[in-house]
Amino acid sequence: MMDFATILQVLDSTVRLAAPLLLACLAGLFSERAGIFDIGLEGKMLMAAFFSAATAAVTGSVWLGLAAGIAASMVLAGVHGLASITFRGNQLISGVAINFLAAGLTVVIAQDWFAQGGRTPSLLGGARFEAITLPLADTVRPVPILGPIYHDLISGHTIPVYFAFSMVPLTWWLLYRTRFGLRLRAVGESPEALDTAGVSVVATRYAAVAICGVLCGIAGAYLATALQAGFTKDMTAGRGYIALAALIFAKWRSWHALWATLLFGLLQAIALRYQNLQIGGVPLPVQLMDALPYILTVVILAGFVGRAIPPRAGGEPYVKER
Amino acid sequence: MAGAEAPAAGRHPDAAPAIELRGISKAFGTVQANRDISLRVMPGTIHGIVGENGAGKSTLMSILYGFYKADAGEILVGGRRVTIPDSQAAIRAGIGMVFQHFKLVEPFTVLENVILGVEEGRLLKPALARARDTLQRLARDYELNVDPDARIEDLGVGMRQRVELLKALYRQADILILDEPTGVLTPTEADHLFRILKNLKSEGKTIILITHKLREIMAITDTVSVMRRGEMTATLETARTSPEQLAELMVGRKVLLRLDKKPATPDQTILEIENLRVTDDDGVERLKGVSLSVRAGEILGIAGVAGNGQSQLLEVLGGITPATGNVRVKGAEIDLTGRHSDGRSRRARGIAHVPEDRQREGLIMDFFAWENLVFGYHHDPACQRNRALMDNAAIRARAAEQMARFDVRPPDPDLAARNFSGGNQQKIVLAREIERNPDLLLVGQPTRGVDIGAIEFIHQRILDLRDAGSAVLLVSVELEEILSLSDRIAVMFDGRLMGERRPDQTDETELGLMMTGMRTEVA
Amino acid sequence: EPAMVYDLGGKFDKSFNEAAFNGAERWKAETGGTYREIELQSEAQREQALRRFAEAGLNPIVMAGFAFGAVLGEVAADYPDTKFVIIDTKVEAPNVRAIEYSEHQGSYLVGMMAAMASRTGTVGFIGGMDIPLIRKFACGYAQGVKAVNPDATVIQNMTGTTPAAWADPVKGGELARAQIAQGADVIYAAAGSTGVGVLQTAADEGILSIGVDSNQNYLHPGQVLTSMIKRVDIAVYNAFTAGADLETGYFVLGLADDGVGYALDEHNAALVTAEMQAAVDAAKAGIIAGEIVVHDYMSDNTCPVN
Amino acid sequence: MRDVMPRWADVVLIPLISLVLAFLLSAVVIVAIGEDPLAAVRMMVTGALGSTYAWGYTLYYATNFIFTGLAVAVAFHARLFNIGGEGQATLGGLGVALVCLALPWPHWVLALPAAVLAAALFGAAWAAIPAWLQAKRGSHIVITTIMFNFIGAAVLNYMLVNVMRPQGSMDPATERFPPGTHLPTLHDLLALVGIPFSKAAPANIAFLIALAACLLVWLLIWRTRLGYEIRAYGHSEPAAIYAGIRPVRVVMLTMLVSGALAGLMAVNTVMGEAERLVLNSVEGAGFIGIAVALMGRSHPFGVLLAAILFGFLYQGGAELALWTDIPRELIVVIQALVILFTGALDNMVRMPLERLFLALRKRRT
Ligand SMILES: Nc1ncnc2c1ncn2[C@@H]1O[C@H](COP(=O)(O)OP(=O)(O)OP(=O)(O)O)[C@@H](O)[C@H]1O
Ligand SMILES: Nc1ncnc2c1ncn2[C@@H]1O[C@H](COP(=O)(O)OP(=O)(O)OP(=O)(O)O)[C@@H](O)[C@H]1O
Ligand SMILES: [Mg+2]
Ligand SMILES: [Mg+2]
Repeated sequence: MMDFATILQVLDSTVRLAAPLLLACLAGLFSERAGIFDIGLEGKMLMAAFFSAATAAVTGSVWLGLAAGIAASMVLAGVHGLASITFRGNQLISGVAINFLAAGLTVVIAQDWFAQGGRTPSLLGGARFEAITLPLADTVRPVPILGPIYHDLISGHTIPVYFAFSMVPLTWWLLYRTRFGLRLRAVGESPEALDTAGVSVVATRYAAVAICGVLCGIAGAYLATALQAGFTKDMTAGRGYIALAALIFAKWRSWHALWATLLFGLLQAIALRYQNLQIGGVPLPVQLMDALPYILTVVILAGFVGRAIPPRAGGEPYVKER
Repeated sequence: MAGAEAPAAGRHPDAAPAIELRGISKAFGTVQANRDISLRVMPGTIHGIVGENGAGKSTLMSILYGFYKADAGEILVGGRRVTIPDSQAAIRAGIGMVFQHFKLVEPFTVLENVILGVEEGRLLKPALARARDTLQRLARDYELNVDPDARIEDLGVGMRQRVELLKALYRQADILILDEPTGVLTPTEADHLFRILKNLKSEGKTIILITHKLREIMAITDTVSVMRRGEMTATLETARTSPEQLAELMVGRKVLLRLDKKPATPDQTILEIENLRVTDDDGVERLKGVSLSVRAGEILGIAGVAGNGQSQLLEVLGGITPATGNVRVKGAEIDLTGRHSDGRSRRARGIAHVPEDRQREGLIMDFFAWENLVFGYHHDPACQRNRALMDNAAIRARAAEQMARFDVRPPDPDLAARNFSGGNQQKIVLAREIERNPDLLLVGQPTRGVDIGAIEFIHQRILDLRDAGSAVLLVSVELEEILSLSDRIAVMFDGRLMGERRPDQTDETELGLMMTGMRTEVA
Repeated sequence: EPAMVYDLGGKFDKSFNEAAFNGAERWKAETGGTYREIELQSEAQREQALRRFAEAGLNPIVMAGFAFGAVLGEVAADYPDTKFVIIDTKVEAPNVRAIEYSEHQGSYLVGMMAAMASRTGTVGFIGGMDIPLIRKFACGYAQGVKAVNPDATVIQNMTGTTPAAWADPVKGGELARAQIAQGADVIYAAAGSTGVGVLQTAADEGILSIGVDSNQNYLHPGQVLTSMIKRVDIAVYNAFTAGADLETGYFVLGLADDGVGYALDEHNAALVTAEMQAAVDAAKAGIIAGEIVVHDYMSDNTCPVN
Repeated sequence: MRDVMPRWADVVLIPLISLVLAFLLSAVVIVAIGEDPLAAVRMMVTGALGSTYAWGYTLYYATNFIFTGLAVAVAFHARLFNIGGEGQATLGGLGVALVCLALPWPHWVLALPAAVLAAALFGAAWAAIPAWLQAKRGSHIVITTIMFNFIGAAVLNYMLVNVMRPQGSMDPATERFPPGTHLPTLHDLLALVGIPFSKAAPANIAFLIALAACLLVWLLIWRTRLGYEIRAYGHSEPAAIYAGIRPVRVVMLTMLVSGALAGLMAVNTVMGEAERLVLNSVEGAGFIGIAVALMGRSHPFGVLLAAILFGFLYQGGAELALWTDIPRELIVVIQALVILFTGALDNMVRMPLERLFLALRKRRT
């Protein structure tokens, strides 16, 4: 069975794999809490992954790459906002379109710029986020149990990982302790209440969609410049959808989002490592592990584990005049 | 046409009007909701606005509150021209509005709803504390007690309306607009509201009150405006007008208050209801043991303030809502919960249903008229060409005939329902339900928002059906309608029947009292 | 005009497909000729791609990857005048040239080098799709390791069960981390572009890695011990050069034919000691001479060591 | 009150303008990557329509898109957004493969009905759980069908790797189906009436099944009681309940039909073309169905036209990728733009047009 070091290893990789899910999940949280459903998380991440990698590859600076990734993701967020806020279109269809747009455009542009079959060149040195060692990590390492936890699990990740996890309390604080959060939640539950209170529904929703864009941008940049060293076709590999699943799992709450994405990250970490997992002598096919996040989400949706109630005005464009 | 000059009333006859509207127009697509409307309301008065459904009352007030933008016209507040591009501007101008459909965030607490939009600062904490204090003061001053930490979703309609009022007062509104505030209130709640309004008026606040109830207009307003089809037809001093005059102005011609009808000749019992109970999704019991019966050839009218269970009664009988208790039609037990508790089974048992909300339930607005004329009856053998396919040609042909018989204008079966006016939409529904010669006809609000010509036609058709030997169960919030159509009247209050009267042995006053829950079982 | 069909990893996988691409490019550069190519997007396109090229009159048509085996049987029969070259599996048809490599031999050599370079006595292997072909790499590698250090531990992982396993660098990186945690200090990746992630992680974590198919030493100079090269490029180059007169049949290329080998260049010169090189060259000679027999996993689907 | 716009504007003009916008933007992309859009169009036309071989591929793809487009369209009528065509078609493929491999079929005439049945059943089954969850539990069908796409992919993966892969094969695919299941291609069919048609193109008898499906769906939606109920439910659930239409029944039946249609796609790809089951034989057709249904305004005839358009784009795009430096993903971009403009940005075209028609009407009266 697994020893302590192995468990740490698996958890360590859980943290790495959960980070993009968490960022995307929180991105979705902002958008959906404001009443804009977003199945385009995947596309935004992908677009950000490409532009961050491309920019980092060309400039050699990961920070410029990050900025480009965020910008690219924001452009798609803008399209989604235009379709679902300004033109009051179908948010789901817009999300589908954005996912396709990203899947297609990234490869087309990558091929045009780099002619490497839809990849960017590999990123080296300053073009990537390096793992950072937290203070005292090496000093406390010999301490039993806690030392390795601090050194192996908590220390030694890249900046976006720490950012992702710090976004959890920040999101909670923003939503529940600030004026902006109050308005954002209000617009997702009852836009007409916000409107008649004299606050612009359109502006509030655009703000939420923009935050969603920023977070997806960071998630995508993390994939291409930290988790991997460069962009490859379809590199998000369904993470946007898993994040969406996690969002439902989390019932649109920030702390729950943390646990949900950690759980899904753990499932991924286990599925990555153990092609043939045995539980009590029963072999678990790796395909089951792969599908588990989706199966769990369906179970949640079925209401067998407490019901997930989405924001009331979610998915509906705010139409004052027919 | 321009509104008539509002006669001076209130405490400051010389002051500038609190509100003045000049030439306001507003169109929604092809609908002209407001046409060149002018209105003046003096400070410290209560001004009523009446008009039929869809006359444009809410639209006009929403423009004043910055919810909609007018296509043309200008607004003066306290004599100064203002532009009100959004509700923020209206709030700044001292205008507050309680909407017909509340604008509250249900999962939020009362406090959160109150501060929304006026948080004064980026963080919520100070605003919440301040609002808590202010609410305490307002509660004291105006008898507006609400638990500031209660969630809206846990509050009843009366409470929700208080929250809306508190919102407006918290924003220090000097001009308060209330759009049909009493439609959802119990009579006690309504009385309470009027006390508050008088209180506010005495403090110099200006109030605009939209209502359908002429009684309320007469009781509380100083001046009143009448709207019809998007236009302002008159503005009058309440003291110098009468309900009859207002009604005439509303519909544009003399209103017949009583129908000519032959006396009923009731026959065998068609509908028997025993101990009917319904609990809604929120666990609230809406019907608390209702028993009644209707015989062939008679109309039983159910009177009551909206929200006292009449709608549920119709829905249970129409197969929409499951219930417990016993219902028999022509002696046969009706399934209230199981496999046969749906509209289709009810129709098969000879029950026809004209629903209260024709646009939401009675019609598919995007279907053609001919498709709507078989809606609910599309399983009838007459509609089928063979086992698999429907006979659309036959349905269309029959629809054209029915539309002609019911004077639907235009009589074009290939027009989508949404393209007919409200009255003609209602005629389509009635044609569909009445032409089947049902044993029992359920009718909810048959003439809501329907013009007077159509009202007479519809009433006549319902009487014809009665005379042909059908049983009719009529639910309406219009007492006049109940009084003129019914052969017997039952009053409903809080999910129970308060008693029965014959129309010729009662009047609006007595019925009104019964509707407020007062037992007047003296007879 | 010849044509090249790459498998799902894409022609820039820095590994197997890229080797084929390099061969085609070399032919183009040397002869000035032109060729057509296509990268598959999904399994379903295999047959369409082959037929499209055959319809267009391209000849010969070279395809990189065992997965073409099943469809080539059908397609080849429909276009008897077109010559087809398939790499990594055996297809018997009069107009098909099928080429397989003795990867176990090359893997044996790099296994020896891994064992000699390892300080912990634990080395790793990360394969792509879990199929006998990749187990053949693993088995040869393990035999090489054990030949140098019978007590060494060889940790083996496969990345997946479908072709997606060839293109999952994240998974490669995570598996590499797992192996490093278990003490591996040299990791051999035989996993297409998944291996790029393995090599990247190994470089990040400061251990050695071994590339595959193409010479991958340059990816992380000084941190890739060597690469087990499989001369797919030569196969493609030769096929293109021969053109329509291509000799058909079944060929197995091993150490003796320089079909497989290990890479030594300026990027890893500092890592490969003279002693190491001597031992490996001796083993190579031994294998060619038949004195050392490296077991081929695919001959009986078992491996004597692991 | 009348509609602001005449019907033809809604049905023809708006989709057309949207399409033109999508294509213009695609042309911009082509120019941006330094290619000539006109040359690209020319190549696409010859590549997709210039020979019977080209037509054979165009129609082959169109067949897929007809099935998935109808699947999405039928669900749209009940206001259900079935985004799970991908998974349903995947499972349909599994059904076809199981049937084709289960028995030594003597002739395709026998095998085809069985395969059609299996494809429809498996596709419907994969739609059933999301449908049930939507109908009974109110779980949003979009999310559940997305989840079922992934679960379906995992199921297929498991079946091909662990169960159906023939002994000794390294390829996660089934063995070839026996000759008794091989469907006649358009080449074979047209030869009967003496029309020469490319032998190499994969268009097969499934195309005729797709045409029949268009007709049947049209009958279902506009001529049967169920179709009437589906449309009524799609327009207004409260009205449907009032009329005695049971939402659970409508949602279930609609999604079963929708899933079955998506599943039928496998008859074309798995049985008609590949003649074995491979991973990812759906190749995104489930998603293209969304674009097809949107463009075709959920009408079977519109779906047919849109499917042929997408078949053209698909085959033309493949040709572009083959002979130019324009990558095949350009088609994905075009597809995305079509979905964006005809679906999500519908109002962008509609609102100015409505204003235009309103002004015209005012002028006339
Ligand atoms: N948001 C809107 N979009 C389109 N049309 C509208 C909108 N709001 C109102 N209308 C139309 O404008 C007209 C006036 O409606 P309004 O709500 O102002 O009437 P009202 O007098 O308040 O009626 P009621 O007594 O039913 O509240 C109606 O025909 C209505 O259908
Ligand atoms: N207990 C009941 N309450 C209300 N409606 C009922 C009840 N039992 C039957 N019905 C409805 O009355 C109609 C006639 O009933 P009956 O059982 O005689 O019909 P049927 O021809 O047998 O139809 P079915 O095959 O649906 O049972 C049917 O539409 C049925 O749905
Ligand atoms: Mg109103
Ligand atoms: Mg029966």
